[in-house]
Amino acid sequence: MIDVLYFAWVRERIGLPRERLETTAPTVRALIAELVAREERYEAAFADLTSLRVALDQDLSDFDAPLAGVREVAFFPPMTGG
Amino acid sequence: MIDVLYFAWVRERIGLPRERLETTAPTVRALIAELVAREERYEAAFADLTSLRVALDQDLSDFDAPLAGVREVAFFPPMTGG
Amino acid sequence: MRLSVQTEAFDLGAESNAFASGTKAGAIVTFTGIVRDNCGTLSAMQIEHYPGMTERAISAIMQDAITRWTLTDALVIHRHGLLTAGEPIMMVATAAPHRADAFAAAEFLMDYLKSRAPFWKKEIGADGADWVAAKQTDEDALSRWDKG
Amino acid sequence: MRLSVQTEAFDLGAESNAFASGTKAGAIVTFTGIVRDNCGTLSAMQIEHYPGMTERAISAIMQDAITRWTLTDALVIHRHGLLTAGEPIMMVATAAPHRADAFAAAEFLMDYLKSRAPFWKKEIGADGADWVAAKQTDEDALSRWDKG
Repeated sequence: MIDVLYFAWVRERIGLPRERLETTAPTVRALIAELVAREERYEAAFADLTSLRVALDQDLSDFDAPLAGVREVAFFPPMTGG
Repeated sequence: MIDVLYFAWVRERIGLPRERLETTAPTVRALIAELVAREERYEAAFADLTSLRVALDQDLSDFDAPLAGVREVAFFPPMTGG
Repeated sequence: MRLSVQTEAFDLGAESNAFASGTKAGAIVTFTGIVRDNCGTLSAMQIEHYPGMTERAISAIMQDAITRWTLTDALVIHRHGLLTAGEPIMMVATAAPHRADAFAAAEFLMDYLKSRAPFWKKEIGADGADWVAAKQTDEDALSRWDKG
Repeated sequence: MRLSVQTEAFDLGAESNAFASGTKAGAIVTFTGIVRDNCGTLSAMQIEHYPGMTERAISAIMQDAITRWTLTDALVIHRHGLLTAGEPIMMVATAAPHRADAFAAAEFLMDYLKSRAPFWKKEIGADGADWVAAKQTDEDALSRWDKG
């Protein structure tokens, strides 16, 4: 089981802030493929990966990172703090 | 007649903050030569020109600048504001 | 060193005085970001963040700043939630024996907060709401701190 | 734009708030210089200045900053007279639509104030008083703003 979090317009497109998933995806990219296959709203959210960022257990990571041992995956657009 | 002002350790060495002088010195450097010839305390103050700055009518200038038309000459060490 | 991620408004003056009185440094730099209403159409700004990661990311950035420069203290306050035009969004303060360190560390913290701390801004205007897009100039500003 | 050369102490927080509330800019940077007592032996600092030239030199520097960067406002407060350790000596504040302008202009103003505004500091300690020597690092800091 893995917690998947969505922020900003990713959250709005998918329509929920977080969900708990059962997955055997070995990488972030494989997890995204699983999600995109599920429903159109995921396809809309993940259409352009260059406009997305991913954090694994609250550390910025990349789409080819392995998911083994990860408890929390978060997807969001580039940050606009400050 | 010209007003000559001294600041910081230049003022302390010469022993007064300002004086009014009659001079025909054509340049700052010539005025300094006149002052140094006058008394030892001026010699002490003007011993090392690289450690001095000069302002003419409140604008930073240099020792070879002409004095024609100048009403106020100020001598002081490099500034240490801020 | 203090970090606060909060919904409450903060008082720039009170925070500046508290920061300055707590330090023996000779140089203090502050940066304050204020909600701008460039076109006169902004009614509010919504700031979303990633609780947990926000604190983690900013703490790491502050630690990094303290190892890069000689600082005696650093402060980051960043708000989230709903803000209106004219309100302070966030502030950074740095204290150092020398001004070059205080300035560089404050700019460094700002560049990282802009592009690496998990905040997202949404501008809410009369005719709709839009997420603020990340800017290339902010990425460029960040890259100048890369260790060679 | 405001310049004050004064003997009176000033309140960093109150000045920061007044400056921030008077501007519509998104980015505000302040620098504050505080009397340091590095060795625990400083009893006071005497700051001498050149009345007339001080205001003239600083106003020119502020005008220069406003033409070099996109600023919406700038503030310089500089004290003279007798100050004790821990007291603010001076502050600079800049307001701009973009943070890079606010930071650069504040650093520029500081570099000029350090080496070109007619102030001289004398440190008064338990065993005597000494004029603070100008530093080569301050001249170097200044030279980076030379127009090519």
